[in-house]
Amino acid sequence: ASAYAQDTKIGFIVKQPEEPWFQDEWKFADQAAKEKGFTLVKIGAEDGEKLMSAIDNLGAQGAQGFVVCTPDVKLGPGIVAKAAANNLKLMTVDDRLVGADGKPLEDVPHMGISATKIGEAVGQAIIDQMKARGWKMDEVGAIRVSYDQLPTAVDRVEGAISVLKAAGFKAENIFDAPQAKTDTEAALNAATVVLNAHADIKKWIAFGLNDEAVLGAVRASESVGIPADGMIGVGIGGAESAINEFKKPTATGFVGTVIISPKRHGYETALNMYDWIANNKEPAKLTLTAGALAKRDDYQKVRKDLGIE
Amino acid sequence: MTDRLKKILLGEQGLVVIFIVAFALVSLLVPNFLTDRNMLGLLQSVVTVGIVACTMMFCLAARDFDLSVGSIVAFAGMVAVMASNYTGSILLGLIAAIACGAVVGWVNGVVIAKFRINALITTLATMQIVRGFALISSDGRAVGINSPDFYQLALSKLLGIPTPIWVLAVLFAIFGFVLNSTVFGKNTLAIGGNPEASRLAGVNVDRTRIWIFTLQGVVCGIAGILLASRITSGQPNAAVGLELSVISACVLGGVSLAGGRATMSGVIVGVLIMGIAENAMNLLNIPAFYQYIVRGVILLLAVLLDNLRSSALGRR
Amino acid sequence: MTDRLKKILLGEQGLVVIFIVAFALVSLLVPNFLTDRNMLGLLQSVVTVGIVACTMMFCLAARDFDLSVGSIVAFAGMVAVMASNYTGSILLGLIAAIACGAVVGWVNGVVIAKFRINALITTLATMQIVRGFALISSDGRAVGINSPDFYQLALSKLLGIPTPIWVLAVLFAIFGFVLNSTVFGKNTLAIGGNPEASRLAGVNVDRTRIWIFTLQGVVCGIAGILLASRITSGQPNAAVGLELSVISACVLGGVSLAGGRATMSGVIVGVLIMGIAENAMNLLNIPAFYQYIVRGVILLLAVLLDNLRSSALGRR
Amino acid sequence: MSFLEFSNITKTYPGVRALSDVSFGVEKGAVHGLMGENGAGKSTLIKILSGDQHAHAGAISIDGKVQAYASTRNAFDNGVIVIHQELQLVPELTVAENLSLGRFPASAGVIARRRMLDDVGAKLKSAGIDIDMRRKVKTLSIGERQMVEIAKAVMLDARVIALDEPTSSLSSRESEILFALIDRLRGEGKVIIYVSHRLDEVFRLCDSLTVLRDGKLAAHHASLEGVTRDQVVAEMVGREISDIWGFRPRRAGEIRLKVDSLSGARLPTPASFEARAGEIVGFFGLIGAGRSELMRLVFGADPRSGGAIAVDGKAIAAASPHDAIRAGIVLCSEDRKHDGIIQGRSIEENINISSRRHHTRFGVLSRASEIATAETFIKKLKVRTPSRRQDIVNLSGGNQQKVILGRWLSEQGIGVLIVDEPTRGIDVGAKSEIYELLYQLAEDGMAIVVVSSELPEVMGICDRILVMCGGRISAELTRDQFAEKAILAAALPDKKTPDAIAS
Ligand SMILES: Nc1ncnc2c1ncn2[C@@H]1O[C@H](COP(=O)(O)OP(=O)(O)OP(=O)(O)O)[C@@H](O)[C@H]1O
Ligand SMILES: Nc1ncnc2c1ncn2[C@@H]1O[C@H](COP(=O)(O)OP(=O)(O)OP(=O)(O)O)[C@@H](O)[C@H]1O
Ligand SMILES: [Mg+2]
Ligand SMILES: [Mg+2]
Repeated sequence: ASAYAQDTKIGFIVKQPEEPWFQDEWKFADQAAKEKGFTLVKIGAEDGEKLMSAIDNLGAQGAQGFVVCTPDVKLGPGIVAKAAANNLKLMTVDDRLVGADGKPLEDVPHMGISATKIGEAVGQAIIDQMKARGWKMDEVGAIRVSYDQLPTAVDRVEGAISVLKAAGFKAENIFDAPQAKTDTEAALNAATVVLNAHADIKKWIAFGLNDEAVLGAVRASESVGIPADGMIGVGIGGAESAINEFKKPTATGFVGTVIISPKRHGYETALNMYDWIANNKEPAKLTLTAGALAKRDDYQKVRKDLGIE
Repeated sequence: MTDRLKKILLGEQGLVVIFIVAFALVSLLVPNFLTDRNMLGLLQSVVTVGIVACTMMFCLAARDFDLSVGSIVAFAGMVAVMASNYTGSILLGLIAAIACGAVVGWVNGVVIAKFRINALITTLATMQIVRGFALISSDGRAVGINSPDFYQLALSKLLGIPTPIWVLAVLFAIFGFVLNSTVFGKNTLAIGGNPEASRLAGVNVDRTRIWIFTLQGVVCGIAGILLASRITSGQPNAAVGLELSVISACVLGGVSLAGGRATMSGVIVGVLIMGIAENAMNLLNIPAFYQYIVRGVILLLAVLLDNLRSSALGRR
Repeated sequence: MTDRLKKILLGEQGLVVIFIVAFALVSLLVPNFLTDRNMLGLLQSVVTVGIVACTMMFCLAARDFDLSVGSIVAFAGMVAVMASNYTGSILLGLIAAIACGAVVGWVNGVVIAKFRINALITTLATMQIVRGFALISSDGRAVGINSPDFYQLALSKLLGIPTPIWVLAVLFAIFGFVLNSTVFGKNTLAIGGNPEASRLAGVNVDRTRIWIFTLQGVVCGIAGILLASRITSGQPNAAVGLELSVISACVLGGVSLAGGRATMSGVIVGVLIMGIAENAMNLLNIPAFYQYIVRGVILLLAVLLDNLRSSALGRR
Repeated sequence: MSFLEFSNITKTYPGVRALSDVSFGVEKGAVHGLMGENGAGKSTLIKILSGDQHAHAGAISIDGKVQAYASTRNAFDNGVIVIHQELQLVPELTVAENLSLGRFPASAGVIARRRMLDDVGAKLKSAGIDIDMRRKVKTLSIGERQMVEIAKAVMLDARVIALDEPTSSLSSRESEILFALIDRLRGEGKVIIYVSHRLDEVFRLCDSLTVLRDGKLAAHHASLEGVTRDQVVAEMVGREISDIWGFRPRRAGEIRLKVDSLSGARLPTPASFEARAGEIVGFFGLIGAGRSELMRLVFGADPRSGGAIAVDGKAIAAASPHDAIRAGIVLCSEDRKHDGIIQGRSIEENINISSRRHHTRFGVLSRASEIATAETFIKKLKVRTPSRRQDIVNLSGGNQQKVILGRWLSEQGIGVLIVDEPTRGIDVGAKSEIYELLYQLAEDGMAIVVVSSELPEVMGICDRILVMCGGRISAELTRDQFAEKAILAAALPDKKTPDAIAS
């Protein structure tokens, strides 16, 4: 680590500090910090206001730049302005900033994967599984565990639905199960209602915002006595919630999860930011990562490939 | 209307009557509502709120307030899972969870009763602290359950009815009895109705309040265990915002925040109203955003109806 | 300690003194804390809470309760942005936002004062309903601001101090004056102290309460506008949970939930304590999970300290 | 060494020395009177006896054993019962539950309801109090509540019973029940401490008497042989008061208040009366006669179901106290604690809350006049307090009453002043000053209505007395017709027609 590194300070702001995903991003960012010997300041900012304060706060502690996963992409212009005001270098991760017009802010370096893309991956995984089980599409019901308050959530489920429809899944067989909160219990309650309302349907698929949401649907299917082979749930995230499910002695309706690598998102962004500050090497404007599907049998391998654990 | 009907409507149980009418209406108007599957689903969905409401009722009746319930439920769930994974004995896990709940509740009680710190602030603080513990204990991650028997707590059935619902029913019965027929219950109401008078009458106000909060903790522990078993894992961010649902269920059920007034039947009705609202809205699949509005309107209507009732009754 | 010091500490302003001491300590111990940049950042971060606390103080002082503030702030922000985008005139946008706030507040007031519906339930209901409106109005998405001048509301400075901070200061001054030196303020405190007696003393209780909630709405409108301008967009799910921060800031500041006791200086201190806690924790780079615990502990300590003070003072 | 011995009791509150070095003793089977001006320290002494407050110095000993109570609880256990000056009841609980609170008959924590009801029923019966013990306390009238409070005295077998102004809200009939009870307890050899401002009661009941002044022992009479009332008054007030009523003939002017067949929820039978300028009209009746109800209707405190009210010939809506006050009617209500004092606020604010509207500009207060008004009435009414900023709940009962009176006496442009039990809990000295104030107001042309359960009071100060009974006005007597018999007869439910009395 160069002498300069000692007083290099980089902020890493995330929108949901409690979420394992962001915990991992932070963990890998720390790894980069350790290697290069700069200080990493981790701040959680659940909403726009907290985010603005966080940026001021970074400026105040004399950081030179920060990586951010914003609570809302529409904050774009505000974030850019704040960063400039505090003359901090700015990079975004996971969610890409957009301007008032809704177009992405091209000149802010970004690394991530679009919510829609992840959703599509989920949809594809479900289709494949249905084929594998030899299900007929029109005897299958779909639970859309939705949390429409959160734009990312909408994009993800819509992504999945688009693929399903493309594959010929009937729109009227997709039932909405709005969760009041983003935890498993809420999803469980919402999904239970759907299942009971359509007792005639015996085969179900489920997708949602994240692993917790899909798990709720799977639990619901179990509670109303639908066997594991009558349920196909594919989640997003691939953290403990999913792993616990895979670890269970017997297979459940939770067949897989789309894992995104927190390693690249955490480690590389932090590293890029450091190079930018220390060696004035500006990162690529846009780096798109891909999600990988992990199943009960191959999840350890997938995680290794992605450099997690 | 005839005087007898009037009498029933305006009597102690008027709320219940109104509820039954409402229930009948929903059953008629909402398709797939009145199926036994859906009824069981409905009941299971109110287990957590219902269980915690039992003791929250005492808390409010004694003019206190508890915001920490959500965190305690989550924490207890984590403990239950981690402890039974660690010891390999589910029983020990359950005991540990309930013990943790009791300790947190007891701390709440002592701080509030002995140090005379406002209940809202105290429980707001413990709410944060306990949530912190829950997150730290597992580094913010969900914890899986090793022994499948643990799931059975929630999945097992008795006479075709899942265990959690039985637990809920039993707790309703117990706390209804405690409120009306025991010294503890009456003292609680007295403390809420007139703390000064209760103190002068020799009621041990502090001890009673500490007990109330400890019980609340225990009950949250039970709720946490059942929740963990239902979602087959301990999740540190479970039951966020539970406190508000529980408190509004109680107030819906005619529990006065000014203390001194509470009935178990009322609280049960309050809990069910909330559950039915959620259930029916999803059955009618009302879009998420409109659900907010419906929820709010239902809350208002329910209380408004009850007020009309009681003002017709002539009480302020 | 000398009697004079004692006198100051135990006097009305004791809380302020304690705060100053605490502030001095933080400044010494936390690096980068006492820099003008950080001070400005700190103040900006408490603008929303501070502004809303002004009227929440009245609400609590009159033994009422308002949970809907968060939703109103978000909704007003949306309205401000959408209206000014639509009309092309920022001024109209601002007026629309404040008007919406006022209407919601007024509705709260009327329902609570006239229909005698419990304030907690009423505002819990409007909290949901208004949040619903906010989400519906933009289909749950944030709305960008067309005219850059809108940002200037938050970015512009006067004597090197950003406008929002000035607004906050002015509101503090106004409501401090209203509380102590106007009939409205005194009536508010009287209602909190004993509603029935106030009514019999000729205070128009209902009208006063309706006014309080309407003002609360207006103030939330202002907060919403500044927030929207600060985050350069209207966000339907902004300011979630604001109500709790505001209420606890007030209670920290010695406002009694039992009504009848409130001071502006206290509330200001309460707001600042909360802001400083957050700020310092981030400066010290405390891990997210531990922040929960620290936050909780600080809350408790602050109130505990104040209680020791006042019990030393002999008041119960 | 007496059975109950107070020795060198001293107690101070911030800014106030409530008791300083008070010592006296009381024998078994004696009723001991405790008198003194408002704020003299009577209730404080009682509170210390009950273990509610703790003395800074001195000791209490019973039967030679020094008592040190951690809580009111262990005062009970040592056989000490205290009936406090302020009602201490739980509105939402029934009479029976209130009387058993703190010592419910129970097995394994479960209340033995039957046993409770039987026990309470028996005790109430023996005490000669008949109130339905299943009624919730919130449905009782003030007077009825006071009786429930008193019933606590017999709920457990005590050695020492202290009653703090038990009769202040009782009318003669209930008082008689109480006195009979006290005589019985005396007979059972209990020690009874009896606090009151009513001399005739004290002289009728008490065997011995202690007078406090400014927290110091002013006089102690081991027996009342040869002690005169004037002497006691002098010991209390520090000066002679020849005639506390000090009645002065006035001449009534034209009608100011005209109430025409007014009725409301709790006052079904329409009531009509009028009050003239410069006239003091008295309303007498037993508890539950409906006097307070009637006045609350006039003041718009309760919704009226029928009838009309006119002030100076102008009909007024009086839909709320707010309107009534602006129409020139004010009511000082009987329930000081619930309807009067504004807890947590200073004396100054409690006085100014209504009258301040005359001194405000654009809703902004005028500090100067607020302070002036407060200081004036604190002086006029001799409110005993360290400062006008004192929280009203820290005042003694009587002093609180004075502050509430101050609130209404400080009003301006008022035509009709209604006072419900105005001198409840107020000492003799202050009483005569308050009467004097009322006279002045009357002479300035105000119409004054005095509701009182104290017959001597109404007879002493009124020009005209209206008697109520069972929610109806049963008789009207002018000063020359005043006669205890006639008035009481009209007040009692079973009686001959009003005119018979009038003639
Ligand atoms: N909690 C308190 N804080 C401060 N001062 C108090 C408090 N309680 C009583 N005092 C003061 O102590 C003095 C004695 O009060 P106390 O109630 O004993 O008078 P009292 O003799 O009962 O008068 P009254 O006849 O009006 O009931 C009064 O001056 C009162 O202001
Ligand atoms: N809060 C209440 N709820 C129900 N009934 C009440 C209430 N207050 C009074 N009453 C009833 O109304 C009647 C009138 O009571 P009130 O006290 O006004 O009579 P009063 O003549 O003023 O006697 P006093 O003022 O001496 O108690 C009584 O029968 C009483 O029981
Ligand atoms: Mg007294
Ligand atoms: Mg009366």
